[in-house]
Amino acid sequence: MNLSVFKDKKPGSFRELGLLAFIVVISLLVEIRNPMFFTLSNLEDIGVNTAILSILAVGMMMVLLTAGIDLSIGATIAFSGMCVALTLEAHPELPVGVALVEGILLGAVIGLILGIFISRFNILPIIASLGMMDIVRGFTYVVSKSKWVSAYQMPDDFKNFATGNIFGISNFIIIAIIVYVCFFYFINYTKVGRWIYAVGSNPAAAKISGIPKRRVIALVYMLMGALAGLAGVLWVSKYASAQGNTAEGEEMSVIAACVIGGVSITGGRGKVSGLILGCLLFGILDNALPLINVSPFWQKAIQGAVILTAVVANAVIRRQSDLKALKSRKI
Amino acid sequence: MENRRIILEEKKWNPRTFFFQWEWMLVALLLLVHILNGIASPYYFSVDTFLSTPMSFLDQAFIVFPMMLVLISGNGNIDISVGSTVALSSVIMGVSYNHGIPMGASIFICFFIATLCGFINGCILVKFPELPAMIVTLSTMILYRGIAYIVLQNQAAGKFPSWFDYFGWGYVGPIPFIFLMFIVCAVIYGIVIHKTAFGRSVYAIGNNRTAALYSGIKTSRLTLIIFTLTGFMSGFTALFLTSRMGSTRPNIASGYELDVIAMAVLGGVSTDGGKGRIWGPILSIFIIGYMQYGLGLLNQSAQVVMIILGFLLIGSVLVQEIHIGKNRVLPGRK
Amino acid sequence: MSDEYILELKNITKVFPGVRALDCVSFSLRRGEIHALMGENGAGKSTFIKVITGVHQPEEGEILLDGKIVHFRNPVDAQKAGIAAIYQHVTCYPSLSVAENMFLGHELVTSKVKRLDWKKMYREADEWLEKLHANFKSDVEMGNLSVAQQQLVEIAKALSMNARIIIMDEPTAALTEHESEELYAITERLRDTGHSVIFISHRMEDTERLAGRVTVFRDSKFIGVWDVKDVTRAQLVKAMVGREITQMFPKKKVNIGATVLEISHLGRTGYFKDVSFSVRSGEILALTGLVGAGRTEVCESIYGVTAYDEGCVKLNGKVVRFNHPAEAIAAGFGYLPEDRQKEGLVLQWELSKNITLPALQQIKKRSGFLDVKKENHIAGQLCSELMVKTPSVFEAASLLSGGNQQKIVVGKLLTTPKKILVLDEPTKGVDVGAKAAIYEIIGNLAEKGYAIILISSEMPEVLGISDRIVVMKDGRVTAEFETAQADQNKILKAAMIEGVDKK
Amino acid sequence: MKRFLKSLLAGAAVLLMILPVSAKAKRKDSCAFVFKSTGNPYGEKMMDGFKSACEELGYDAILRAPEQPTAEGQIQIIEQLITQKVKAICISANDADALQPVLTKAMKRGIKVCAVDSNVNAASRMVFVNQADSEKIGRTLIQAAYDMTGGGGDIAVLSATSQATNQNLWIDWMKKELSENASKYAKLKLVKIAYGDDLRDKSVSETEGLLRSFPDLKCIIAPTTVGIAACSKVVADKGLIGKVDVTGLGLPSEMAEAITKGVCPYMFLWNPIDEGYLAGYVSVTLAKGAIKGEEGDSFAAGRLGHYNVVKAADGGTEILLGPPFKFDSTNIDKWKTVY
Repeated sequence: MNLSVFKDKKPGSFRELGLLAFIVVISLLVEIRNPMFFTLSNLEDIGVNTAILSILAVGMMMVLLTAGIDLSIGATIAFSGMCVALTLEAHPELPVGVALVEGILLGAVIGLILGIFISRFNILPIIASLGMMDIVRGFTYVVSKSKWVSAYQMPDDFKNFATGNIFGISNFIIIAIIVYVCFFYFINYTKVGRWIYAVGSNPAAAKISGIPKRRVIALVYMLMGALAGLAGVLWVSKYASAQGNTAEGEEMSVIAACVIGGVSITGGRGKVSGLILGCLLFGILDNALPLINVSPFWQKAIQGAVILTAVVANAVIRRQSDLKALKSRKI
Repeated sequence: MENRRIILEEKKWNPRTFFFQWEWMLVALLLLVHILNGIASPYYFSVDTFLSTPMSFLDQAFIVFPMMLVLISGNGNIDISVGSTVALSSVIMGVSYNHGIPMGASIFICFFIATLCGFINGCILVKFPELPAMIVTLSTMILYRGIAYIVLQNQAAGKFPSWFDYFGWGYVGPIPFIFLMFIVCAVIYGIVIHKTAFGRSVYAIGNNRTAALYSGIKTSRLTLIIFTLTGFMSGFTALFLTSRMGSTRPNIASGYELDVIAMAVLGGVSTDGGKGRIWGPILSIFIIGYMQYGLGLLNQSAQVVMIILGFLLIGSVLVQEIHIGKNRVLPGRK
Repeated sequence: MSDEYILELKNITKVFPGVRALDCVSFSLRRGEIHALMGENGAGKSTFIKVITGVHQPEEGEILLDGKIVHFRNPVDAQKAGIAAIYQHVTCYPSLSVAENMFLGHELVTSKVKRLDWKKMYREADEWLEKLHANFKSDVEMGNLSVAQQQLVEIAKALSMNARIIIMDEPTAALTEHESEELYAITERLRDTGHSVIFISHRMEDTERLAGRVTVFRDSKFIGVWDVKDVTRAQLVKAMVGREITQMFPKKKVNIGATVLEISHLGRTGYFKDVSFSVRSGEILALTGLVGAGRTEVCESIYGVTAYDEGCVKLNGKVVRFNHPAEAIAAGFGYLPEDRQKEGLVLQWELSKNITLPALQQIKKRSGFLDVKKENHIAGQLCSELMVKTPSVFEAASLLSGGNQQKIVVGKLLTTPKKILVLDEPTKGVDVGAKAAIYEIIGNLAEKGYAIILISSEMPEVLGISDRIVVMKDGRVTAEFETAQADQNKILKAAMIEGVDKK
Repeated sequence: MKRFLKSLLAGAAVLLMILPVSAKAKRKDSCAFVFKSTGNPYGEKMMDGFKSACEELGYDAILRAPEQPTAEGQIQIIEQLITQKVKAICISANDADALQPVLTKAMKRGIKVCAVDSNVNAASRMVFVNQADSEKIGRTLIQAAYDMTGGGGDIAVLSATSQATNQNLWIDWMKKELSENASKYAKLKLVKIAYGDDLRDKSVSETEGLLRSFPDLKCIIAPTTVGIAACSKVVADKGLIGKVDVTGLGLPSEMAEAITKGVCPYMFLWNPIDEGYLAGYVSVTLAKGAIKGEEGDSFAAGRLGHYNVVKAADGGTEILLGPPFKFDSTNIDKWKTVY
């Protein structure tokens, strides 16, 4: 994260190495079962399929850093996606850029409302976002009148956007990279970015150092919403279809990815570098399980097991390094 | 010297503190729901409404009580694996019956599995107190559901003996059996939460874990018990739900966790611990249940119901915020 | 007039719901002076600082900066005005690196694009730490540092803000003599470069060594201001305490019995090592040393809150090991935690519930129900025994004053039969009156034959009521005296220099 | 006390959001249609058909669906319908057996029960309106695959959830078809059955998995609207048009693109509007008592003409809508706007 990542071997970097090793091992196992795994095109598939998840993960990480949580993103994705699809159906001439902007704005508004509920009225994040989830999801059905928007009702350049690429790199991957670069900068090289950590790390102290806690929190949820909105647009363009039940339960996968990536749900801890690995592991799981054709009925269990192991292993490693730190203290 | 005498040991009944409780708000809400429904739908006020309707939403309610304990115990404790626990235990019950194990034994197995699931959650949390319950139960949620799929694959288990239907559909006199069981559980939990050392300790660790620890409250043991209890009660839900459906599949009871949490929260149980009384959740169970039912009678589409529930949830918490926020105990003497 | 003073506070009153934290106090700070602000814990010093730094806004009175009236709406205003404070309870961000902590709120940005300049920050941070002779780098996680080190960071932070007025709230409390010397030097350097320093402390040494003038608060009132050179210790102490210390400690003569608790070679990785001492019934053993010397940690692991991994504990000659406070309590071991609000009380609860919390088993009927009548009665009894000022046992604990809260926590110890009591800083932040009361209680307890371990950093207290004194430093026992043979200097020496600085 | 009132007001405010919802309840006789879940265009179309049928016969149509495709949700809805004393309930079930108790309860209360599209077991219905003979669907799809692959090659099935009643039934028939005419399908190899859970993302990654792990896959059969759409999207994006063919059951609107592109030479579906329409007629005629849902009953179903109740495979009775309709590039443009 800050320079210390590259400098000293703090627990964080330990764990990331561990996670990396874990990923490598899994990949190798898969490769043995099915040599198609390490083909360029397959890796690109992983990238493309993970892009949306990882974009969301960035937002969720910031939310978790403030010791919050956002369960409403799945609904937000569906809502913004649906609205964009409807707009494009009505005005096919609109360029893709407009669609993206519309989606992001919609998401941001929803996020902001949620953020205000949480920061101004001190409603616990989990509850506020739970309610928000129902509301937004409900409105998605309302605006779409429970219809779908299908491929043929969308302009081609919008659909091609998902499949298109620049210098052979899929647009999705590029967008994901852009998002990551921006937020890496934002989180590490701007004051507000650091304040997010401060707020999560020690809210009381934040008061004394004069950090605008409430604004930071509201902002975080707004950004989360915006990213969810973006994800919504990408989602629709990728699957060329907008449904009311789009991305149901996505929030859980995102949170899980963050946690595997070492973001502490109690706030203050978490690095972009870890996040990427977390998402990668998730993407690989999704992609590999069908590849090595395990019985479809085993997939869920395997996923759960992997997450659990990752989380527990994470804790164990942390303990080890803490112990080392104590031993090093001279008495 | 003189203050030896003036220290009161008898609590006087104080109308302000008595009426100034969230529960009254819920009572009002419940009445309002009934009234609105009554106005809106001619069919509403009928025997069915008050006797057999609860059958259709009480199955989840059994988990609300232990979930209440979990939330009260604070420290970010929450259990979102209950839905999967229900599914797993129900599936295993079905399978074992279809493999010739007598129904009674299968029911026992059901409860055993459910309790085991909860116990596992508890153990992990006690062994790794630094892991937030949210995460642990999130992963076990996926895991348990996954196991259920492994066990039953794309099949359904069922063809239970006819007496098994009694749990979900039977009546004791005019009252549904499930309703009766619910009342029994409510009473038991009411006593446990408010009248016993156990309940007191749970509030203690929810309000101030460290202080409780220094006072010799076995925090980790409590955590274990509470989560195990949650598993056990999920067994009830599994039992009644399965009986109502007459068969079971790995995908039943999906999303129950959030419904249950919503009920608890509407009932004034705070997810950050230490707050909440038994009456709140009981009332909110019926508020949500009857509201859905009423809207159903008006043939409102599911999405409208969703939206209203969402507003109700946020709204109620908002009101609690005003409510409590305004007369929070001030630090220092007046 | 006003140009002589850089900062003036006139008739400041600050009221918290229930308590008058500051009662019409005045204070004036000359340019380039080091001004000591003295007073016992709870005298209102900390609140006073928070008023100056804009964390609290006073109800009455005015603040003049350079002779002009100013209003600090929040800490940022104060920082802008060039006021920096080092708080007593370190306010750090455990999961952030030292440099981040230092520069939080006044981050350095690159000239062109306004992005945070980590290189620069880490470099400067390291430089400051260098100047303070810190033994750690600026990229370690704050959470991994000891209290003393964290305090250093706080100081470095204040310096890095190069403020005109620097307020230090008990900065030396957790520093070794060596480090203190360093700090003195720095402080003087600051003064010479035209900074003004408010130096809060209740250690005479600091004042005599550093300050030009000294202001004394007592019970949140302004007592007086003197030039250090023409005031004696005795006068200051009298000003601070309000009467001669000796009267504070009504030491009863109690006949000391057999050894109850014996600790031998206790050790816990990273916290303390090879700690041995013993307490006899009726004896008050003072366990003293600097903050973070490991006194609390030792007692906690005896009590079963944390686990020790070497050595053994003997209770009445039998080796015991408590894995959980519950076991310790059952064995007649009582613990009065240091932070009564965090570790002692459930603030939102009624007194009765609080008092009976450790004794739930006793107020349980055979039916398993709680006997509320009995509970309230027990509570009532103890409240009057300990002379708690409260109308009823149903008051929320948060509504009591510090002293009375402390009495309640003591009460919790007495609900179950005890042999040994550990009292961790029992008079911390308690007003003078209550202090005397608490000392009396402790005396009575000893008389009743309790073996008492008193953890305390306040010399007068230690010397006043203990029978024996064990001094700890950096997790080891460095000295043990019979109180009769001990005096302030011996103890301080043992607490600071013994086993010479490894730093 | 003032605060208390204030909070009470706030509480009232919350409830005001509920008020506008309450509408006037209807008094006319009504038939109810319960679909699997909300927001599914296929279901919406069936509802349209059902509605128009009921109106033609002077009945009110109540159209319901749970928010999630679960049996629990449908049970609650049916309970509510029973209280409303509807004349007939027509259900498209999320679970064949789970609804038995509640449906039998309904029938005890004199409510006529029929199933449509997705069946319930024989004991819990009076008659099943069968959109198309499951056997025929299963066999036709295999034959389709046969002629797309040119008689040989790997084929795979991408189904909905592993719990979906009709999908599982159809897949069974596919297997039967394969085994019964082993000689004919000697070269046709069913390599895997994957489940996309009717989720876009899962269907996509499952399809990708299929394409990777079975490089010489010739044809994918997706008997589910979401699956087939997602599946053909992948095939098209991967530029495998012509190498891998997709067929199955899909909505013309969703599949229009794929069919014109040639990803999917042709696919099948019945007309959900007609299906709903027929279901409506059956419900009303049951309600009127004109038929009992016993074998040999016959009745007129408005614009669809005459229908007979016949024996169903599961021992109950059913009414066959007719052969599934074949969509290909020639007729797709006509239909894509219809449903």
